[in-house]
Amino acid sequence: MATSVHSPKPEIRKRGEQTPFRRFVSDFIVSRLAVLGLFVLGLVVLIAIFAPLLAPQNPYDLAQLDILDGMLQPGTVGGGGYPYWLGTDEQGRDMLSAIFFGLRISLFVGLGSAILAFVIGATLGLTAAYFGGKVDAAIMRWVDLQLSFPAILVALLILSLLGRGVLNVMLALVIVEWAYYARTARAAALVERGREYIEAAQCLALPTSRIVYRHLLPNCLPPLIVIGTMQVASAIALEATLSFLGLGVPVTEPSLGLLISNGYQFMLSGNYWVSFYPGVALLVTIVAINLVGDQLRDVLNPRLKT
Amino acid sequence: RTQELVVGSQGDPSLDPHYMYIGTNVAFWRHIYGSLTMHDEEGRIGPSLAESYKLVDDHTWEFRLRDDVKFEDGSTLSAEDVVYSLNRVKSLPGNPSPYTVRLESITKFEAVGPSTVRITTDAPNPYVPDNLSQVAIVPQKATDGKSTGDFTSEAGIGEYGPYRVSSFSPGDRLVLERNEDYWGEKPHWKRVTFRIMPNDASRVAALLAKDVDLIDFVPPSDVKRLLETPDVAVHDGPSTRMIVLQLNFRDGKVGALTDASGRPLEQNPLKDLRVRQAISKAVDRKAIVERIMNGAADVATQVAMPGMEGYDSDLTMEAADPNGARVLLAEAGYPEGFGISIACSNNRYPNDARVCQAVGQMLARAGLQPKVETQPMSVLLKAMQGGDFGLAMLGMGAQGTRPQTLGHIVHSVDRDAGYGGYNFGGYVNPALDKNIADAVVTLDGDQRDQLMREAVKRTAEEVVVLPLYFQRVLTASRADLTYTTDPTEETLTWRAKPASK
Amino acid sequence: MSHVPMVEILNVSKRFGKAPTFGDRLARRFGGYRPQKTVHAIDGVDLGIAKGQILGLVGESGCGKSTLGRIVAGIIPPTEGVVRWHGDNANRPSQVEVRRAKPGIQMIFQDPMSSLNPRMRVAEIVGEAPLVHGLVPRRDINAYVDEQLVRAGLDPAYKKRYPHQFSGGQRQRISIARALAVQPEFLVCDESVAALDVSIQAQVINLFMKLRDELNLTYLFISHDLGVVEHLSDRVAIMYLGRIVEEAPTEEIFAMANHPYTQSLLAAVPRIENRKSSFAVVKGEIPSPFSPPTGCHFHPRCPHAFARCRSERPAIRQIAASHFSACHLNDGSA
Amino acid sequence: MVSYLLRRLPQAALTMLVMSVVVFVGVFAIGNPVDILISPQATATERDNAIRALGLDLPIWQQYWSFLVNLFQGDVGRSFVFNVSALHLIMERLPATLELALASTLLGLVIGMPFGLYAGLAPNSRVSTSIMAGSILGFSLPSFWVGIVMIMLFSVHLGWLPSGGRGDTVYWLGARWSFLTTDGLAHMAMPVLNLALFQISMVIRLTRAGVREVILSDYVKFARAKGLTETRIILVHVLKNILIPVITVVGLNLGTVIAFAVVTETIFSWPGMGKLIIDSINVLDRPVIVAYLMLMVLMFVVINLLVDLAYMVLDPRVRLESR
Amino acid sequence: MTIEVRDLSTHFRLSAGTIKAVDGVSLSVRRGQILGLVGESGSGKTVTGFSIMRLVESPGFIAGGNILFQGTDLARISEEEMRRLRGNRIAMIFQDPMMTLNPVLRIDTQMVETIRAHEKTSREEALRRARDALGMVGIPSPEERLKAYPHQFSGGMRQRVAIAIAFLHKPDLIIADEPTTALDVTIQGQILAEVQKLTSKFGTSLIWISHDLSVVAALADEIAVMYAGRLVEQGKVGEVLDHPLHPYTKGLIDSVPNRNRRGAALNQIKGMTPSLADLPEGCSFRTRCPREAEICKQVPLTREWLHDHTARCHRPYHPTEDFT
Ligand SMILES: Nc1ncnc2c1ncn2[C@@H]1O[C@H](COP(=O)(O)OP(=O)(O)OP(=O)(O)O)[C@@H](O)[C@H]1O
Ligand SMILES: Nc1ncnc2c1ncn2[C@@H]1O[C@H](COP(=O)(O)OP(=O)(O)OP(=O)(O)O)[C@@H](O)[C@H]1O
Ligand SMILES: [Mg+2]
Ligand SMILES: [Mg+2]
Repeated sequence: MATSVHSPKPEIRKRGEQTPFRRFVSDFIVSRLAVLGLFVLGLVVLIAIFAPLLAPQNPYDLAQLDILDGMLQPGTVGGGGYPYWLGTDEQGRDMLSAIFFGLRISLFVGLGSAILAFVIGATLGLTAAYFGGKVDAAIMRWVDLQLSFPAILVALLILSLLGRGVLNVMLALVIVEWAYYARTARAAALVERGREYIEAAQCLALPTSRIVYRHLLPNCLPPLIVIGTMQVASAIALEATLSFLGLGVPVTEPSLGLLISNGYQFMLSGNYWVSFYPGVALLVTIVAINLVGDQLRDVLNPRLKT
Repeated sequence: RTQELVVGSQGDPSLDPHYMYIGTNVAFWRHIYGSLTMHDEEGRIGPSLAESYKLVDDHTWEFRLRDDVKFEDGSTLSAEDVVYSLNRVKSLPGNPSPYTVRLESITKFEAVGPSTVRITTDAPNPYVPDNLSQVAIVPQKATDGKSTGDFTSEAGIGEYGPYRVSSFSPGDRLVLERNEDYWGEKPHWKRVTFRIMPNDASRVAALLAKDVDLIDFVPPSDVKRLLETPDVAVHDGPSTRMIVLQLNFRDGKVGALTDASGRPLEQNPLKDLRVRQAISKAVDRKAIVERIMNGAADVATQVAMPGMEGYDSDLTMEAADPNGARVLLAEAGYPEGFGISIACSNNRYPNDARVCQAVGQMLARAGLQPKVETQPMSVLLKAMQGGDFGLAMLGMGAQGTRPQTLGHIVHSVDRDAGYGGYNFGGYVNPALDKNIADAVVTLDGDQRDQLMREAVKRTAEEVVVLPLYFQRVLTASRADLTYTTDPTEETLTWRAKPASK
Repeated sequence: MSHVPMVEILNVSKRFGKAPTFGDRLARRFGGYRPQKTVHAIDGVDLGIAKGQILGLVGESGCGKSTLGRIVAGIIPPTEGVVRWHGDNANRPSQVEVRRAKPGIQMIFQDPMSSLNPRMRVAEIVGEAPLVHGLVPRRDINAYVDEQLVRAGLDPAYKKRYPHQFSGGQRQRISIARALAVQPEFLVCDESVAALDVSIQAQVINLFMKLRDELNLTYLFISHDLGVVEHLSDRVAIMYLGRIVEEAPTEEIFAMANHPYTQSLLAAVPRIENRKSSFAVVKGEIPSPFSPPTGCHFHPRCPHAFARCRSERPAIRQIAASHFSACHLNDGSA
Repeated sequence: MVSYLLRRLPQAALTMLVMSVVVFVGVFAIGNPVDILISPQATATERDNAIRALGLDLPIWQQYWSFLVNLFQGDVGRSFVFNVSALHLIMERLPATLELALASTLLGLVIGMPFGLYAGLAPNSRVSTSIMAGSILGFSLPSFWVGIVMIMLFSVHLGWLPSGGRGDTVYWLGARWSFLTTDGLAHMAMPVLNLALFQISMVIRLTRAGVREVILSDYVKFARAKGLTETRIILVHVLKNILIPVITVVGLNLGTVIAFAVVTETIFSWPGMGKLIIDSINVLDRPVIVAYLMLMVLMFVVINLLVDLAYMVLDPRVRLESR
Repeated sequence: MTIEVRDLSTHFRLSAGTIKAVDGVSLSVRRGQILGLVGESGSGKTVTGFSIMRLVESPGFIAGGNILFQGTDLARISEEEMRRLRGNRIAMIFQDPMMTLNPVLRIDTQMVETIRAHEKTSREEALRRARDALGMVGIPSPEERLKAYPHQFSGGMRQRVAIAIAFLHKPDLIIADEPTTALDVTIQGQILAEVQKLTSKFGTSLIWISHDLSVVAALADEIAVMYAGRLVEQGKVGEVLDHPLHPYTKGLIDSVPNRNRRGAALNQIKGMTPSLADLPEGCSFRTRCPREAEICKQVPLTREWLHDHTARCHRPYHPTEDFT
């Protein structure tokens, strides 16, 4: 007797599965806060992209700046004939324009370094966990080494070897940050690789890279996303700290962090706006990134789905 | 508390007075030791441990010591102690920045009596008394055989100056107690605590929070705020430190001088006097002083300031003129300008990076394409040594009354004679060199001043460097204190006194 | 059955435990060393499975069934011994090469949740390997996956779901579908029906039998459910603490079990015919594999144990035509 | 345990060695410390003397070799700037940093865990959302900025806390500690909080994630089925399981806190290692940098070890396996 | 009557719709009796058990019905009152022995806390009782074993600890959710024997959830069969197994391997378990049923076809009908 498995009943099908994307969206919009975060983040990204069109001044063009317009209160009309809504810094840089342009650099540096560090760190961490043994030991000691190496020294080294520039700052941040991802990825992967679905994948003779990236990686993602959203924030903050220590992006092309650390020195002298508004912009950006990241993590985790 | 003064201090002291020659260290050892000579509030050199000194012949100085300088063990200062101290300066091991630069041209020092020291130089040296004001004299008995580390771990050895060390925790604080046996005028404060606070904002905050009574090296940007604060007083005075921009004179292609597309120019445009004049014209020193330095600086008209050797009151600094600069550039064959990098430190002088940017603005307005590069001093120095700059910022102090820019930047590199130590641009002008070298061996004051003035003038005409401004020494304190600043930037606590009501 | 064995396991052993590291060796030199714990998960096992045959492997939890299954499936290499495949003397490494081309041996795992990637949808879980191995063109994959799911008794409407959205039995069917999707010739079924309900179990067992008939599939069928093994297998091997203690054709095992362990196992099986019965109890816990008993592993629980059982490992020997057993009791009659 | 140690030690030593090579070459690449320190009017002889005095005249590999030789005699070198043993210099400032780092970690746990627990137990409540949003602040604002704002608020405007420095200290166990005096504690308050902000948010997030996972587990359900009170379930069953990842991450982070206390120490004039190392980096005081970094590596290894030990104490499953 | 469940419904509210995991289930267990609850995976056995314990977690909720435990309606009492009953008068044993014990707490902690959650006893007294309880379920040297952690126990021993915990307060009702499914036959035998002994000793009522008919046959007095959230048949074990009324029950019995000829295809129920979200109208077994008729499109009601033997079916096998 043959097994009689009935063909699927058509009525089950026709109720219509949601497309994955629609389901993702509907899961995501459960949190109003996250939607707000996404909206703000979208706005911030748009501002960053279209900064040259939106900003009244090109704050990176020294010829457009005039120190005679320096340190003007928010709202003052300067030599250019347009009002400085958020005031100016000591170089006569329109803070609004500087924030728009600074967002660009900060997002680029923050996201760029986080993504790169993620790719490198996760790959090494997964490799360490998947292969274990000597590979693991070597990678993890390297991680230890990296973690005990102060960011400042890395930045200084890169600065002196490669010179100053946004890309070099990013490089420094990647070098500093990849180890966090590696450590997290390894810890998660060690747990996951003991599970039988990895053995099943091996048994199906799937290529190792596929096992690592398609099977192991997605299951190690939640902690990595947590680290990731935090690292984007801390990359931006670290860039600010490097600027504070004089090792950040070039002064003539300030990022949000550099604006803050530049304005920091005016905090005590009452010219709050030089540091305050960039601080607010940075805060809003990072909060938005994290709200989105938090929700993303929950949505991407099928185990938490109800 | 009336007898106690807490100072928020930028520097972190080395208690060995012969180790690491940096300005802040001198201020610290002045509290606990002494020197043969000492400058007064105007910067004039006079006797101190030496009761008197005189020139015996062109090559010989003689110092007579006071007889009332008492050491801890009851003995008094002798010529042997002085000879010992000067020897110690020369032989202290492992010293990356020795005080020997202050013993320049001295070949011999000997005790010719219990309280007479004779010093011989290999060339006439008018600066000996000046130089010796920077060299500490320590008691031989107490310090012989002690290492630099011992001075720290034993919290001061053989102090006999106005104060003795009570305790020292590196990086945190240095506590001094008044030396009741001090030979000179006793300072007002029984107890002085230096709280070490390298961060500018932290010092200002500490003063505002009334955690300290006095802070040194006030950041210029905070002066306005402090002046507006009722219970705080700001004390400022001139400083001999001048901020200059050094130019690159190297031959051939220089990476930091480029055409519009970023390729190095075949010819170094800075070799053309008109270009240098244009750049100087472009820089609005007044605006920098007012806007960036918040008025806490004086526009430099030349490489010397009033009161210094070689100062020429006839030399003026023309007003900024970007259009005139453009015309000059066009004449020199650069109507579209050229790319020029401005290298500056960002952790060395007050507002260094900001000034640099402002200069960038001004050059841009004159049609150049400046590239402002600010770096920590450690990185900057390497770049400068490699000649990788168009303009580079440096701060130059004075040695007594002698403007250092001439010897260090304008004079061509002569390592053996100690000239041109910062001449990274490779400027060479034999006539000027001779001018400078002649001046420093001229014992007669007027004649020396004349020679110096010539050098200063030539430097200005040739636009060898771009003098920007002289810094001011900024100190702030509780409102009920008076303080007289020192042009050498030393923080000397006995200059702080309760204001008389 | 006298086929050439499709898979032959010769004197295979598997030990778990770390190889001593540099530090351990150093430590040993200074006397600070603790003996490393090793588990003899498999201890000198010989087995042969002929093409189209179903070998049932029965034993208690932790006795090494899954480990043996993994070795056969090529997921882990044996510490000692060889696994011969199609009579080739091919050992593992080259075997891996063979499997690269086509994953001919598939394993269906014990834990239905852990063996499914929780972040993949069913369609992907089942469809991934056939696509990677080029068994099905991309445009046909949907229909192919549906077919596999239906064959395993699952509604294809479920294929957009994640494993956690299924019950245990459904999950097991997903893994069966996944294994069958790569068209293997040999299936290692590790407790594949243990987690299923009786009605589904019947379907799956029927499915296995149908597949054997249609595709001439060969099975290593691991189970502790003697009822299922009895129904399905051609031969049965009984395992206790890493060793095969008895192996015989199915009828013979159930009719005339030789080894005392097999006998007590058979006695403990609940049968639907026995109502409100009291249970025959084999005394004692299963010993820890870290410190297995000396001699015959079963002797602490064996009602017939005598002195020799405590000291000497009984060899497995033939006691009847194609009936093998490892018990000292047989020596008297042999 | 012994074998574990013996296994880790050679690795640690190797890491330290690699570190020292990297630093040697790195600092060499940045520049020559003498050029930064020496007065410009120094003559060539003086400059050469200084360079020779610091041993910088030798080729880099020879400098490294003599460093190694000295290292095996227990000497990591003398600071160029202070002319005392670099190790001594660091050790002198280690307690200040250590007490800052430990206090902030403790604060992170004490504040972070309750908030995290709450946020995990009632994930959708308004308060939890606020906690989570608030925790973002902890790592999104640069700490120097937060530091100066704190000083302005608590020292300048309110006058509650001293603006910087270590305050009174007490000598104990061969080092001076601030936390044993009230004045010292007042001085510690702001730097500790400044440093703890990041930790607090991290602990909140970790705890919340842990709670949400553990709360779904069978053993928590079983605990409910046993009729335990919710309080006991949370404080014993849930908390003890969460403690494992939290301690691991917080422990590993301790090293990072120590290594990155630089900024906080600068702002609050805290005489710790961070300030020393940043100054040393600024003047390229290589012996101090090398000694500091090697010490950091060692510390990371030790912290890893302690974390592993803590792990063993907290998680009995690990305990058995490693024995 | 120890427990009487009337018309219990437990639903899960999901984004896709509401799932009726338990739909109008009524059952009752007398003192000292054992009820076997069988049914296939996903039929709602566990949810029924959790509903009685009031441990259904969001998004699930008890949608209706009464759970009368010794006269009190558990569905109506406060959470605190329920907590005092749990582990005390009603206990539960979970399916997976590996997951039910907290891995980081020692066995003694986990036992003592159960005792002290319901009784004011000294720690020593509680420890003594815990030790006795371990001894009772046949764990050798219980004194030392108390100090162990769960991972140091084998699965069978862990399940015995769980059983010991369940019996600590000599409860009136124990719900055992497939407690031997993860274990071996020999260990399963031991545990079944243990449970049998204890229930008869304490007069405990037992709801034994399983999908293994053979186990239930050997253990239970009564049997209740679930299908898709509904109870389809209930009666004495012998009655139901020998004379099943519901076609589903019969299908189940027929598919047990050793009731079939070896090697032949097993009798099986056609089709597959439907998703609870997509049940056919009327009788949910209708589409798989060999006896389907037009009437089955109406929801059948539970009816006592024979003495003490009920079924929810329009067209049950009549006991007189012959079947093989
Ligand atoms: N990767 C491993 N590392 C260490 N020990 C292992 C490993 N895998 C299995 N073991 C041990 O080997 C022994 C046999 O395990 P195996 O999983 O093969 O048993 P099993 O017969 O399949 O048991 P079950 O019926 O519970 O599945 C066990 O004692 C187990 O602890
Ligand atoms: N947390 C939950 N969320 C959504 N649906 C659930 C949840 N728990 C149970 N269900 C649904 O309730 C139904 C009944 O589940 P239950 O666990 O009671 O089945 P069971 O009879 O115990 O099955 P098994 O034999 O597999 O344990 C299932 O269809 C399941 O999908
Ligand atoms: Mg197994
Ligand atoms: Mg269940």
